[in-house]
Amino acid sequence: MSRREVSMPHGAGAAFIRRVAALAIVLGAALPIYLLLKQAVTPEIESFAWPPLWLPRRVTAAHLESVFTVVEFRAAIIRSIAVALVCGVSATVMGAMMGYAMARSRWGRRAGMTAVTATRLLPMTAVALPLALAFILIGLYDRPSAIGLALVHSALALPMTALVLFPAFLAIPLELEEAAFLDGASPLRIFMTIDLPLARAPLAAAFILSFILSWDEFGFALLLQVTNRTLPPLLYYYTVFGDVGAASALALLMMIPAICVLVALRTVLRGALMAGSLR
Amino acid sequence: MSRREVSMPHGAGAAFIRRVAALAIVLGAALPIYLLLKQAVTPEIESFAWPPLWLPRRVTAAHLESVFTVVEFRAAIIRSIAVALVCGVSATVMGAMMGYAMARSRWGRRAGMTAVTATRLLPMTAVALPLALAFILIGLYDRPSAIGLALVHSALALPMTALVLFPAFLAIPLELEEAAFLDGASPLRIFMTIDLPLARAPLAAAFILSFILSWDEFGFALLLQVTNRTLPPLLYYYTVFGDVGAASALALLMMIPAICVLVALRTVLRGALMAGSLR
Amino acid sequence: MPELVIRNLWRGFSSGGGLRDISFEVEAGEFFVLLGPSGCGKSTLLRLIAALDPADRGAIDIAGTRAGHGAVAMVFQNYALYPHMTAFDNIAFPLRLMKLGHDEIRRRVAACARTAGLSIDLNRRPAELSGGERQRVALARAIVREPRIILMDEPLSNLDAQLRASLRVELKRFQRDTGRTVIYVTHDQVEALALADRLAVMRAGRIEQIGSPRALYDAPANEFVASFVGQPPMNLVRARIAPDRKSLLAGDSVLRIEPPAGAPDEVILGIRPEDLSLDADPAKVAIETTIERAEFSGARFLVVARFGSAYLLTESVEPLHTSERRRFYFERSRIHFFDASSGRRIPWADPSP
Amino acid sequence: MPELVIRNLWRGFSSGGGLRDISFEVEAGEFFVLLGPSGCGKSTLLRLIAALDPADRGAIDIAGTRAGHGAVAMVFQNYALYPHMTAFDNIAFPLRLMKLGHDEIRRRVAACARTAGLSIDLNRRPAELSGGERQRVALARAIVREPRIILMDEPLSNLDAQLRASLRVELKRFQRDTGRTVIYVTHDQVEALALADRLAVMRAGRIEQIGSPRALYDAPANEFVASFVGQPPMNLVRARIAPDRKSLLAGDSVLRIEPPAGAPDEVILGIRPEDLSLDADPAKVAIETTIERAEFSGARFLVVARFGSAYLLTESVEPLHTSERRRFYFERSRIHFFDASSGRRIPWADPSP
Repeated sequence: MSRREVSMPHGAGAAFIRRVAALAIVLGAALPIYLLLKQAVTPEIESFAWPPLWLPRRVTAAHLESVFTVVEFRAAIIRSIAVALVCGVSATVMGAMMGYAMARSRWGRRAGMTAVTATRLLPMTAVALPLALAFILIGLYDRPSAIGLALVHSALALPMTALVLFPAFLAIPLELEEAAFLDGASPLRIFMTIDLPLARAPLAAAFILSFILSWDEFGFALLLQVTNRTLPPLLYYYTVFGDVGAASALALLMMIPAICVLVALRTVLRGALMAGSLR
Repeated sequence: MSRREVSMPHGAGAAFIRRVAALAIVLGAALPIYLLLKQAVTPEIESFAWPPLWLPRRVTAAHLESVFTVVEFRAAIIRSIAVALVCGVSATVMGAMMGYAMARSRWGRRAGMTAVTATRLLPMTAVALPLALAFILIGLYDRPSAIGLALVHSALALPMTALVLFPAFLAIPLELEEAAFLDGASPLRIFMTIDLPLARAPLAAAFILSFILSWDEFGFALLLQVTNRTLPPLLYYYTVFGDVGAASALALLMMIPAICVLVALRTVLRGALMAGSLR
Repeated sequence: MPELVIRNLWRGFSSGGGLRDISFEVEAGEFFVLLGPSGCGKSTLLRLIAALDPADRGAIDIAGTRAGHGAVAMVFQNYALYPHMTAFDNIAFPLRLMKLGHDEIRRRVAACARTAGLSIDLNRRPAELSGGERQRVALARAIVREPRIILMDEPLSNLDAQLRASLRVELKRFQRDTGRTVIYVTHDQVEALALADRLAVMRAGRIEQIGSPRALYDAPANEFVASFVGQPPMNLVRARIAPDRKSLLAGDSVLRIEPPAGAPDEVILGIRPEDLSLDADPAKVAIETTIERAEFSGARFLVVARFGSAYLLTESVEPLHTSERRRFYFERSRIHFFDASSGRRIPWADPSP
Repeated sequence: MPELVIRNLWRGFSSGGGLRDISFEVEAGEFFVLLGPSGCGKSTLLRLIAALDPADRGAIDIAGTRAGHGAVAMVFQNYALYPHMTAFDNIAFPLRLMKLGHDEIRRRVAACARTAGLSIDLNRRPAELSGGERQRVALARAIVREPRIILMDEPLSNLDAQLRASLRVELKRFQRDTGRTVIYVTHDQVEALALADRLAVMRAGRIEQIGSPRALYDAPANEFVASFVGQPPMNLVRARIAPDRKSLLAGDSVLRIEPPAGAPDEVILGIRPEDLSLDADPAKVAIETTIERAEFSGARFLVVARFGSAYLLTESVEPLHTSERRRFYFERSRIHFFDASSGRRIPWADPSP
């Protein structure tokens, strides 16, 4: 009898169980996407049919078209992309600096960990209220450029990028920097030629994760961009007040970056996840 | 000249910089809390005064009282606590099982990582729409018990708890389990007497983090609990449609668990954060 | 009747490190060592005996019963003490699982701690113990269930050299005192020679030779055992047997040594460093060498001498200088012959050497 | 003029491992070894010479200039090769920082690779290289800027025993070929004796003795050096000088050895294991011992014999049995005397030994 069996079933029966489990996972992920797809291409009446219809009876392209023709949609897509790009770049750059400080100095690590823990525990909903007031006061509230929201998203993503990059920099042996120092390199040169290239994959992961965080962020977007909306609150309004078909088409659109990343960068991301820290 | 200076400033000038940085961090965290406090104890007219008032002119206890006297508030507090407890317990238990499977089998790790990456990348806002429809169909929508929301929160927290507990179990050497096996212990006994006690601190951290995640979750709560609200959407409504004073008092209330945890369990949490993975 | 019988054991591993047709027996009370380089399968074999992994084929009988729970205990490389339990609870853990009474547990833990040479406060945790104390706790935990066989997986490899030497002595005494059968895995031939009653040298999933330390040292079964056992290692030199079969041709030198009967034309000569001497002796074989280097190592110099295209390793008390020509002498009977193609030992036919 | 002069160097460390008043000089072209147990400050000292850490007090002069960039290169324990660069780019990195031309870089990298014995494709990355090849890349990178001094921080400690021995030889040859000054840190006394022209033995932040390997082995300055240098280590036995000052009292035995003039009443006798012999010789001092154990180690037996309350370590060709009474003989002149209170060596007054 084998101890290994306890942790990892093998044999014919176990293979069957594993296949069933894999099927369940795939179905669990595929079903909502299928439902979205169906609703996006059928008239609204079918979405609320009872008993639910599993196959579309009639097909329409109207919802999909509306995503690209309605001005409000187009503006929201461009705004969401801009906000997510700003958030991804600035959170990654600041996260690299913070993660490096945490990896290379004990004081930095203590300060960084305290900051991260605190921001992680404080309820964002509660923080949103004074923030909205402050934004109204300084004129960042509901700007068409959504620059205020991009700032908030960067701040929200920073603890995450710092914690993804901290172990990446920690894993770079100090001796490499010391060797470069003895080879005659300046501190900035060392950071640019040794540390950054060695943290390439985690940097990519940090950018993607902070991009997606912004892309998907709902609460602050709802509160701070009341008229110049990004995609998540827009989707919410269409869901609650309006048009399930258009909302489904929008939701599908929102999944595109995630699916691109999943397909293209799965291995990079998984490496970064495995290497250390990530929610 | 010392290489160490590059990574960690010391000397008198550096100490000054460090003190300024620490002050900035404290102020950044303390200012919003101060503003909330002020708004919670002053009449609403002062909150919107221009130029902003830094010190309250008049003080009132009405907002604070309303939190405990208005039925809607009381119900929301109890509902939020219940949902967060259910989420904390179930996400921690399921996360322990998932994290253990990831730590002890290669197949489990692959499956777990794929599931975690996928859920982390898929926009929750997009998933919310089919979910709401499904809840309406099966009757979990807007229930007074908020059991549907608790389920959703557990699912949201599961990747995080699994990723906090995975490295914790990974760090427990397999030889300890093998030694216990040779000492005559059953697999369940090994898990209960060896693995769980050794993962105590990360288990506590996983519970706290999933409790706070639920406590603070806004998007799904807004969509799924339209009348039987939890605290975050309630706070949103009071902020947008109503009473800034009451909203501030509510926001203060929402910070209580975070502050308790920060004070009581800082070291446990930091240990778990350092040990491995956390967003 | 032997305590452990292993018959035709196979174990395949996708990543290498499997076992191929292992058979041997261990007597009760024997200190049996499995010696081999990393990846040779010695730890795999130990895990099969412990029933931590299943075999693909073959049988493991322990005192006439099948292998499994209870009959064996194991001392792990890192001791695998439970870090959240005190030393007492570590030792008592197997007894608690047997649901013994409080007093009985207390009595047996105390007895085993004494046998293992533990004189510390048993309420301390593993993290508060020194390396040597941890080993003793692991030993006490291993004997507390009174197993037939104690398996040890390189228990000394994580200690520094000085502690290792003294704990080696303690381990040997412990085994003699308890009278238990011990199967001990190591890659360190010094440890193996010092500890073993008998040892098995393994390579690539096979057992190359089984025997007493003396037997393996004096008559290695093949080239691998010859080079692996002994420090500094045996010198191995390729040679051809001259057509008259009265002498050997090594490089461009002729050695007046009559090869054993039945030796093939191509052989490998083995000579241990300590069998090479600088003292002239007409009864011995002489070889002319060029000193390549002599490293100072305190008591002696470690000498590398070039002989034809081969390098000979030996030790010398006097300092030798690089490029010096020196003659080394050795007794004919101290030479080992190996078949150059199979590596197998070719025994001397006559009983004289 | 010496290549490196260190004067009254101090360095405090809250966690220990500091340096206390270190002064010494290294000549150009010398292979200088810093030897000591872990935590003795040898690596701290190396880091100060490399200007990786600042000293609290004292001066480090390299060829008449202050320590710093350019004058020294370092080979790290794990070689610290840049994993994302090819071997060529690793070696070229210091030259690129000097903004040399393409052809110049290509020429100098090729020359250094040759000197370091690199015969591999330089477009490979460190992960694709063996341990020995990595060391050679690190050596090539160290010499490419033509530093005055090359510092080496236990460069062999992460390799297996066999590779270590052969790279040790290569290191020594490399140093001779390049003619550079090398300062080499190790905790392995075998390595130190084999490599060093001169070595400094360190303990607890101080230098205990500086000299050639032979000098340290034959005349250790104190008890610590005596026990640290040499393997197996020197036997050290406490003894009292008899009132007539003609003999020594060790335990309950009397040794007919006249102590050196000026010896205190309490001394420590040191005798190296190889100076103890079983061959009877009336000209030598005899001591009666009980054999405690004899471990088989191939060529010889490692013997522990009890003499009074002390244990003597030695080697024997013949097997000895536990509890046997045996007499060991040694020459008077091979005895080392140390002051029992200070540990300092007491030299023989007369020039005879």
